Amino acid sequence: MSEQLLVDIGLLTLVTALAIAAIEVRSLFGAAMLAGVYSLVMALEWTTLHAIDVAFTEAAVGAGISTVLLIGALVHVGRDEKKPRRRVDLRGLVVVGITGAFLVYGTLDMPAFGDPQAPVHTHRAVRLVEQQVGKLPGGPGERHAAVENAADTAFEPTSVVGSDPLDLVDDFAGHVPNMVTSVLATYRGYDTMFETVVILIAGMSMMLLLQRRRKDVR
Amino acid sequence: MKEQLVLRVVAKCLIPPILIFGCYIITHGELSPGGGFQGGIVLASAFILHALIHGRATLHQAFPRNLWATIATIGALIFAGVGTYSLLRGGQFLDYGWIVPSHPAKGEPWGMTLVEYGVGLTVCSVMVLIYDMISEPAEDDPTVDEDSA
Amino acid sequence: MIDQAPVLLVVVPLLAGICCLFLRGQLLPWIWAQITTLAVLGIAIHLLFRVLNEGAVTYAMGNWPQEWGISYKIDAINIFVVLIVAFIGCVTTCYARQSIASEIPRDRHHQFYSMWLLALVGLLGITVTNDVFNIYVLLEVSSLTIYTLVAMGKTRDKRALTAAIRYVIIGSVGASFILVGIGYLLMVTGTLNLEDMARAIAALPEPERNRTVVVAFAFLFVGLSVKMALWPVHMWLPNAYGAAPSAVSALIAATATKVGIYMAVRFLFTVFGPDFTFLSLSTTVGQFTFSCSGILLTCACLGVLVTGIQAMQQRELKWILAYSSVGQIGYMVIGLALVNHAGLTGGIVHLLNHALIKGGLFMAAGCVVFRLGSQRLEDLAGLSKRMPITAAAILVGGLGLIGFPLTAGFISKWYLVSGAFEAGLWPVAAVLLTGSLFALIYVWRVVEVMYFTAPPENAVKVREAPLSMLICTWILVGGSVVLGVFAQPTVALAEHAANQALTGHAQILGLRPGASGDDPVVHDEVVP
Amino acid sequence: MSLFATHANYWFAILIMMIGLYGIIAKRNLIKQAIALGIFQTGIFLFYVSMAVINGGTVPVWFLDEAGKKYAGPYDNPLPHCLMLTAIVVSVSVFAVAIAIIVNIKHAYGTIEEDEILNLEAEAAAGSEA
Repeated sequence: MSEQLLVDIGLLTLVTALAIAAIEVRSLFGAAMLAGVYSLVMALEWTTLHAIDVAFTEAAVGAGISTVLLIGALVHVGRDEKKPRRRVDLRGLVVVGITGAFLVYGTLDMPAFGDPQAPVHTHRAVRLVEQQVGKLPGGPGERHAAVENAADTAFEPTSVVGSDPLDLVDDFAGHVPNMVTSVLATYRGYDTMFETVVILIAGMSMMLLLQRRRKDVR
Repeated sequence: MKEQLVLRVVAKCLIPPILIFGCYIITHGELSPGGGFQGGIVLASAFILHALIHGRATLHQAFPRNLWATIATIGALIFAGVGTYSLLRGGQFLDYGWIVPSHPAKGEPWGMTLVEYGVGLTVCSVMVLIYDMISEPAEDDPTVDEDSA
Repeated sequence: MIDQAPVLLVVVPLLAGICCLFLRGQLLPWIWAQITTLAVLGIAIHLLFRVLNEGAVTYAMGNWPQEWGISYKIDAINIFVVLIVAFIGCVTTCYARQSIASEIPRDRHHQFYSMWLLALVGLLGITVTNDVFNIYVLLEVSSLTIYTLVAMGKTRDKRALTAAIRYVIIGSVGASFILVGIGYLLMVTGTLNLEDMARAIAALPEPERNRTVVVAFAFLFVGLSVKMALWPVHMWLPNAYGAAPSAVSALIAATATKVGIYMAVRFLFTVFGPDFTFLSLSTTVGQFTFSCSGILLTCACLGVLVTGIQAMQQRELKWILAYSSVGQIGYMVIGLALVNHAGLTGGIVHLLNHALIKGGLFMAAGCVVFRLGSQRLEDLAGLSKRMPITAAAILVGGLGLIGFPLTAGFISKWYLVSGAFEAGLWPVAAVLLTGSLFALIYVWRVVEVMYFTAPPENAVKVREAPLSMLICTWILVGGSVVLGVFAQPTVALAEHAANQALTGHAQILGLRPGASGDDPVVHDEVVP
Repeated sequence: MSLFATHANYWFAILIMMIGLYGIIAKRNLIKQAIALGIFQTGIFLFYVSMAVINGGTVPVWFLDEAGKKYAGPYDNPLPHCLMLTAIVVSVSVFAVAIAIIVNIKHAYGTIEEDEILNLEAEAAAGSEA
């Protein structure tokens, strides 16, 4: 058993315990606090899995904004949950048990954790990591490329060798060391645009649903 | 909470560094972890901290609610606008290369930076709006007057 | 010059929806939304002709090759759905002006129409995209806007709020299931592009024995069922449709679940392929054989019957229509699950026919609510005298629901029944006819109250609904009659789409040549 | 044991998802359901992030090694990280909308317990019939 695995299992046990506590605790205020701590520990786990950007976001969102939201909501709705009729919901346990078992069954054919030969690492991601995808023909660089080299340049990187210390040839005439940003903002920039739109929609929904009406309007 | 001297002093010391840190995260997102989204939340936290300590009315004096809504909209428009710009120049949507057509690979970092700022603006203002809205008293609450609108 | 139409289809309403937040007042946002939806309809028609003439249209975002970036691909299946969404969006926007003015506070209209346009962005975006994760993101764009739009019914009916929160919880669980399915697929294929994924799955040794693929399939299946409100995971639908503002009911009843069905077609037929979905994936336990089409047919048939009975028990017009919607979704799913040309044609053409009929009926119900302020059956007494044009619209739309000859509903049922016989499944055909019988009963309940009951003595005098609302209602209801009489063009389009669905997977794998198969650029072998 | 060592991360992700799903099904309090939905979704994020790990890999940010050259790798896969950034944003948006609706429900019905709301609605339906 590797050290990585031990750390993982330790953190994950903690996360699981926090998740159960956040759901089972009767006081909603306690649940909000536990959910915040849960997010923080989860961010820690993601740091050990090398997902720094995700951890950063989770810490900011889960422990920051979500907690602010929850506490703001508790001012309106009161801080205690009604006493449930039963401690344990059997129907829920059965559904969850079946779903979970099915999901675990699905993992059995997956590549091992951290396997460098997994398709997700070898199929399409290689060029994303190298930042050497290259654009389709028809871009603005076409004219220059056509002058310099009459051959098909579709998959030649459109950049030139830069004078930067890393001395790289990539899609960005230089480099974007944070690969997550490069994937997020360029190759999958279209998704990110809709991510921004989703956030905007959330803000507008809050305004539509919660803003007090001014007295002079109806 | 206006009487809490310690809180006010600490907040006063903290808010400027938080703002600078937020801008740093947005701008530096290509080189190190971070980006528009994370930076936007950090920026928003400065404003939320201010509003928590000095009250929402103080925040509204400097930045009225409609301003936040407008900034959020502008942020999303920046992102969509960068895409549309390349479209208007005759390229594909979101092809940042068209920002510097003579040297397309140099246009990419420009596009990324612009886009990250768009995301940052939207996220920051929406997060402040969310805080603002959730602290809004109920519509039929008679104990509150209309100053916050 | 690159043809930008595919991306404009989504970007025009997106930009317009964002800019709509800058407008103020009541009229201006509506005019803005109306112009936008007209433009979208124009782009959709342009794309239709391009697809008919040239085959599939592709578009690469940011000019990145589609395996790494995000791309659009419009073929015979999605252009059909795009047309439905664009057309219904255009007509409902026209209808919305007076209906919404009476239901939403005056100072929120710019935000409301912004949400409205962004909902269309989500629905159109899901339909044209060729990227799995993009589907998820756009699904959430459309869901979030629709949750909010439904909750805006709170000023008229506070049940809209509980309907909305139930929709949020169930819809998000459904979307999360889809996300799990995408994750499992990404794990074994390493790609997010739909076609690339189809090739990667087919390249696996015995994909139907790969447990990860099977579980991914099941989770996508359940998630999509939630999104298209297949019985028994339709619980979010009736209250959401019933309590939402009238224009919103019409919009989402006619488009949202249709896009859900489209996604199911995309995943079942294009990503996994009809052979995998309907042939390889059956297991025999004891004397029972479980297969995908068996499960789909059982759910759909039970849905048709159960919701037919539930619709008979409802006391409010919009709830009757909502339960009937779940049953009608059952018809479309039966069409998919028959996996033959006639059945699939029937299912696909029913997407359009049901969108027209149900959109028109919800609009007529909205007219009733607009004037009477109520939609309870007993308040509808004598409606034929008080609002004759609206009552006639409900009557004609109801005939379409039953599948009466000369209405569009008849055309789709005809194809579905013949598909069922072709597959040798006479019980399914019997269910289809029983469903029509149930529809006859619940439509009759409404018609009886409207036409054969005298209005109560103390009934308030009401005028006919405003002209703009009536015209839009009759465009849809009349359209369903016109498409019942002159069914040739839509059936031809649906047959085209059914062909594409049945052969598309083989084309992607290169087993079968086709105009709309692979795009000309194949870049796997180039390594820089 | 070997299967545990290679798949434990996935299983923990599934465990967390299921805790969230159980909360959604079992809890009648709407705020609790919203929190549980968040936990369910973080479970999915954990699954994706686990997918991105490569043995011996490092943070997906290019850096210079001792020799002043670009460190050759392996780097962890940035694609799932990027997808999860988007998904986290989506999940917080859903959470915000859910909370907004719940607050509205509290003001309209006076409670956020699902069974009490159902009772109130049943009473309202019965009342309007009489």
